[in-house]
Amino acid sequence: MAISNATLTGLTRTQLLCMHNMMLLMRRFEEKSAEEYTRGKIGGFMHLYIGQEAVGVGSITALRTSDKILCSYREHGLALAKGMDPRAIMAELFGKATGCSKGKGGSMHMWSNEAGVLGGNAIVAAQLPIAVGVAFSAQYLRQDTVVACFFGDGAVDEGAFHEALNLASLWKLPVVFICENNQYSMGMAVEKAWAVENLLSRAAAYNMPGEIVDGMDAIAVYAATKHAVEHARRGEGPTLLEVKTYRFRGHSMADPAYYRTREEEQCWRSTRDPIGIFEKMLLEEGLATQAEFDENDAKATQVAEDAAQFADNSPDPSLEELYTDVMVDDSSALTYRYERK
Amino acid sequence: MAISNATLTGLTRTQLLCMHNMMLLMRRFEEKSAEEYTRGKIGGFMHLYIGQEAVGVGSITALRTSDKILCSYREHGLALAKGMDPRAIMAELFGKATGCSKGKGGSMHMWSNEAGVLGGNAIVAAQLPIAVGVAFSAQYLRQDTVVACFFGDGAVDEGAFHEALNLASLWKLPVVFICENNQYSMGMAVEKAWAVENLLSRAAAYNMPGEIVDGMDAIAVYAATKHAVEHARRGEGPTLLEVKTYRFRGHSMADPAYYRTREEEQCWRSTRDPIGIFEKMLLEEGLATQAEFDENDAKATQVAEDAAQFADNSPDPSLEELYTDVMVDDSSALTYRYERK
Amino acid sequence: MRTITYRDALREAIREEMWRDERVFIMGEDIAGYGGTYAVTKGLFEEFGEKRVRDTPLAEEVITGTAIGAALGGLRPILELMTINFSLLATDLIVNSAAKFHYMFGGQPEIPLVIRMPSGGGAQRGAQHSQMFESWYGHIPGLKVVMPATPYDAKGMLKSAVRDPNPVLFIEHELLYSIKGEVPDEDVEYTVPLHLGEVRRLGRDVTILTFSRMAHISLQAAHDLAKEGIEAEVIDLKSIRPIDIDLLIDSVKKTNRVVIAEEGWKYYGTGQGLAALIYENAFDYMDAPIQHITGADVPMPYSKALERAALPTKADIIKAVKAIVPTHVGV
Amino acid sequence: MRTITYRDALREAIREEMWRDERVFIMGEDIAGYGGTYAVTKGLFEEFGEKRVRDTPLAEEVITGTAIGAALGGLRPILELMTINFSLLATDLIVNSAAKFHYMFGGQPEIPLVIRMPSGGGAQRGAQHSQMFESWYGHIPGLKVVMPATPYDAKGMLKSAVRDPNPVLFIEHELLYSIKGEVPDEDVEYTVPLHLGEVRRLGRDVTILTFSRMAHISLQAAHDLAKEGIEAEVIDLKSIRPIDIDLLIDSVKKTNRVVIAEEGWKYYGTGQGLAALIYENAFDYMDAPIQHITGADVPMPYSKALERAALPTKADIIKAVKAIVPTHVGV
Ligand SMILES: Cc1ncc(C[n+]2csc(CCOP(=O)(O)OP(=O)(O)O)c2C)c(N)n1
Ligand SMILES: Cc1ncc(C[n+]2csc(CCOP(=O)(O)OP(=O)(O)O)c2C)c(N)n1
Ligand SMILES: [Mg+2]
Ligand SMILES: [Mg+2]
Repeated sequence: MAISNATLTGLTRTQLLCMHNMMLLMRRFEEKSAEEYTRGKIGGFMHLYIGQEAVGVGSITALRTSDKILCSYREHGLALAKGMDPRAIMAELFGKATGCSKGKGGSMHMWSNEAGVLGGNAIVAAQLPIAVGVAFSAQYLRQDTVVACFFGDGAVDEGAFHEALNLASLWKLPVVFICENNQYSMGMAVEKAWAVENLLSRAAAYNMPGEIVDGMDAIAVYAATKHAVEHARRGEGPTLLEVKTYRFRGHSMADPAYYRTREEEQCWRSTRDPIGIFEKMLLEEGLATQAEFDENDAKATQVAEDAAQFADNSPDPSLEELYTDVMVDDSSALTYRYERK
Repeated sequence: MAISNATLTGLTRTQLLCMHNMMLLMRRFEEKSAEEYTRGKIGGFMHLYIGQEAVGVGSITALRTSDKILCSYREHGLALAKGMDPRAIMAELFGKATGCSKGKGGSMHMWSNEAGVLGGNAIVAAQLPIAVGVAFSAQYLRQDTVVACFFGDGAVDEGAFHEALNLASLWKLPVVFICENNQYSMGMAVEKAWAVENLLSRAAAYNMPGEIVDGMDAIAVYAATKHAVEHARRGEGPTLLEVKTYRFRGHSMADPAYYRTREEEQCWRSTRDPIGIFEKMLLEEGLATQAEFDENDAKATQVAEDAAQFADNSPDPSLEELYTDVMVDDSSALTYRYERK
Repeated sequence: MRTITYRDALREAIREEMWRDERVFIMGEDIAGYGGTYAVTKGLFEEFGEKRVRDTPLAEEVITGTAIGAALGGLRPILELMTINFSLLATDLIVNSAAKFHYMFGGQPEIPLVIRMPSGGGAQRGAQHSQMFESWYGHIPGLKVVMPATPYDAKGMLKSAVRDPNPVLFIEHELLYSIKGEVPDEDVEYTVPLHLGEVRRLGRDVTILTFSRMAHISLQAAHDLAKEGIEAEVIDLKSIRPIDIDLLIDSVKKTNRVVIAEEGWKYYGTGQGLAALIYENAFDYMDAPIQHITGADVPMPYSKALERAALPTKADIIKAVKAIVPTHVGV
Repeated sequence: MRTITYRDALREAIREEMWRDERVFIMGEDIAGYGGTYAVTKGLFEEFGEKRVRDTPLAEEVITGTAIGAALGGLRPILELMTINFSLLATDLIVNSAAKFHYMFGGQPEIPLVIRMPSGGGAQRGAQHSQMFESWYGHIPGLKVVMPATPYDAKGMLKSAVRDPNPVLFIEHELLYSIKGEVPDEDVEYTVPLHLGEVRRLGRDVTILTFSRMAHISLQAAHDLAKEGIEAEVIDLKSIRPIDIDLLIDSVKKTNRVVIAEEGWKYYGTGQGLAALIYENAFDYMDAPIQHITGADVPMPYSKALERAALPTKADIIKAVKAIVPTHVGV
């Protein structure tokens, strides 16, 4: 089968394969994480991104490395897409000293200055006001950085959403608000939580552009994000994207998702899998082959395995770490004794 | 001059004169309050309603006594209109035992179960979520009570506004949100705080009816509120009214209002005084005479004087009052000692 | 008596109060369809329907305000906040409205409101999800703050809280839901007063003052100490505000030595407040400085090893007791 | 040395830091056009312009988040919250984000943020506008919390706070803005460390431990006591977190008697925390129970008479001192 050199929405074949590779990595990485969680290697809360990969890959492909992202606790996939080291992420899940947050953060709290990942936040919607501030700093310092802020449909109900969108619009800050509407906030169906059907009227309520995007189509997400990012980079202010998607698993590892039917899940998984959709499209457009997909899959599986191996072999943080990093400069707290109990 | 027996928007002449009387009472009562404040009889923060009388009178005329209102700290006028005793209000301003809150509340904290005044709240926008709850209780108990919730343009910026409107709309609660847009939140001009020009798009964002109303025209306010109240009483849910008005004085007694020009103020006062507008209209429609206005004014002045006299002659709360009313039933706190310092 | 879990005890209290009084209802995030994050409200939606078991949007300010307003309107709301960590989005409404209205409106409004919320760490949930804030709320006049440790108290105190005419913060602990304990049979109606603490174990040598989950750890410590001949009296405070000060002081006057064991942070926390109160009321009876066991003064780390090091243990309590009990006591 | 007000001292600190470092800016409700509710920022908008002196909408959550994010992005924000009462709308961002990020992300992000806010009562502003919350924030690891009492400290500590790489809550007092005090001339650059307390008056008979506005009342009490021959040492703690514990304990070891004077509520508050800490570190030196002067344990009433009764006074302090200082001291 002949491979086309055409581009899709301006994306080259190399980029498209790279996106495919990343989606596979997210998927395999999280499947591996789930396995390790079940084995007891990972604890606490863990929220998987499986099903939402097209959102992360599509949107982050539209960003530069120097751009920043802020996320909720469902951020492993986004952290990978933004370029964080899979080993550092997996080691963080294992709570190891080699983790991206030295094992102090866990699944919900990933950070990388280099990759521009400014945290998963476990307080729903807290990342929105903070993202506004990061965007403000870019404007103030006349940098051309754009901030992408990811959050769920549940976060939209919080007052912080309102305050953040109003201020970002008022000050024309370079931020893209990406609502990953995966239909549920925990067990709460979005239509029982929103007084509106979609977020277009909300975008209008803050005088900013808004768009509804098919979140199972990585290309559509890419195109919408690119548009919003360019808008922001030109100094024209924020955009609100509502990206419709679905999480294939429960809310967290503890959630059997009894509030929805197995049929509903099966229907999404079998007809709306973002990886399947992406592959089908690449094949149809003649932009890639099944062999390439298989190779990507093998690579992804390998990276996930390696990350788990690395994490497993890494040491726990030393107990002294309990008392470090509380303050930036502990010397200024000279006479303050951090007593051991 | 012949007096017409016609009605205006369904309001009888008696009702109209009653509204006039109430606007005058608000005005004279607050002028008196300002005087007493300057004499040191009243302390703390005091926020006058002067200029906004048409909003309170117009909207509350559309309510029943059994309906409830919740307000911000700028609530003397609303409390009067809802039927609270001017003496109890003035005594509260004086911090006397005979005040509606026993002198414990002050200017910002008026309450009356009988009149259905559920408080001024000094935390901007806190009354909105609480109003939602009062409306919820009415729905739950199948009462036909409607709740009117008054707040300023500044309150719209708070997250509580967003959360409250979403829930009220979602649950179709009998509440009317009345934003008194007096152009400023303290020194902040509304156009520097809102990313939108008016609240119509905000109403749409919560899937509820919205209307912009001339807040200097008591009849217009009445008509819009009546519509919204009936909508609510029919079980059809909340409405958002943006009532455009202007406070003729500074934000509080301490505010010389340097952030706006004297010309701007003068222009509103001379051409847009709600009392003047109301009188002119009644005269033009032949519904009242100047003599009746004068009589109302004299009565209002008299009531304000009497209230001040009453307040002045009232005793301070006894010092034991310091420790009462902390808990509803102090006997359940038997072993808990409220020590005197 | 039956043996049931803390979780089931709470659910029974809610059910019974809802059957008893139509004005009682429960609302919160994911309490209906999901059955509650910690399954406390499981089955209630099916039993009572949507009117009285209400899922809410994810919006702590308005749901707290709604509960306050509903109480003002004559209902008896039970609000579940998913965890106490998220109550920080509602501190304004709790502190500036719920705690203030009765006083600042001269005794007119009443707010018969219960806010239930789990707190605490120990399940590797990280810095934002493992906190104790009872001392924050205990600081505020106008609130009641209780923290039952056993299924018996969980049920009896929740029933009292629902009937109380004041705002009551009812603080549970994530690691207590599955513990079991004796509770009277379902046909035996009982309540437990909100303002009384309880002596969980009598002893003469030292008073261990504690509450919530640490009450269990303290009892284990006392058990071990007894093997060495040290008899610790264990007081479960149960209520953070008001404080059952007489119970405390009576014990201290007997034992003359105190160890306070809590999970929260040390500085300006619950234990320091209690210590100050004991010295204030029994200075002359104190034979040794109060020993104070707390969680580490750091945000809670995720790593299992670090979290374990951050949380107070039985060994910490035993060590603290031994530091102040004279050596001639015991073996 | 010049004599200027606390308000002017704060303004000078902000100005100087803004001139020193372009990354420093100030934001808040009504700080630009209005000049600040307490006129602290008056003239700064005219001097520095809109970019660096920013009026914000009335939205405490997003302005706090914006300040945090701006700090993460490399700026040095000073956020004015109009009063500490309104910080309750931002407790989540302060406690769950600002205080946690450095730790929970393994030391990577830094949040060099100053949040300035007035607190306290005494001006008949009622229950919702007269509160002290320093013990709440002092409870939280990851924050610094300071409360300067004099113009000298206000200026010097605010400059230190701006330069500090951590989130600093800088708590002022509404009744201190107009007090005057000596401050070095404008051409003399100075800073005051954030973590040190100060002995405001030397004395041998008793230590009065205090901070913020109560430091002034305590000094007046000490002055009166001296006339009766009682020499009180007055310690102005200045920093609630961290605590200058050595200064405290040295004084206590000398005087063996302590009165703590604070404006806030008693239970689980700042003073109880400090009392517990003193006993913990100097139990054997305590010759009498610590006396604790606080505001009344009630929401602040509006009435002038009631408010006066609710607030601690010089007479309260004097009485407390006399209750523990032996009668042979003095006359
Ligand atoms: C302020 C706050 N309230 C409640 C929670 C508990 N909680 C965690 S995730 C979640 C649902 C969030 O749903 P959504 O925003 O749609 O994101 P998703 O999980 O679907 O990605 C809830 C209620 C929380 N973490 N923070
Ligand atoms: C949460 C909160 N933030 C700040 C304040 C201080 N404050 C009191 S009134 C006010 C302005 C409110 O303006 P608006 O809502 O327009 O009402 P108006 O005073 O014009 O009636 C501000 C900022 C407050 N009381 N509460
Ligand atoms: Mg969701
Ligand atoms: Mg206004």
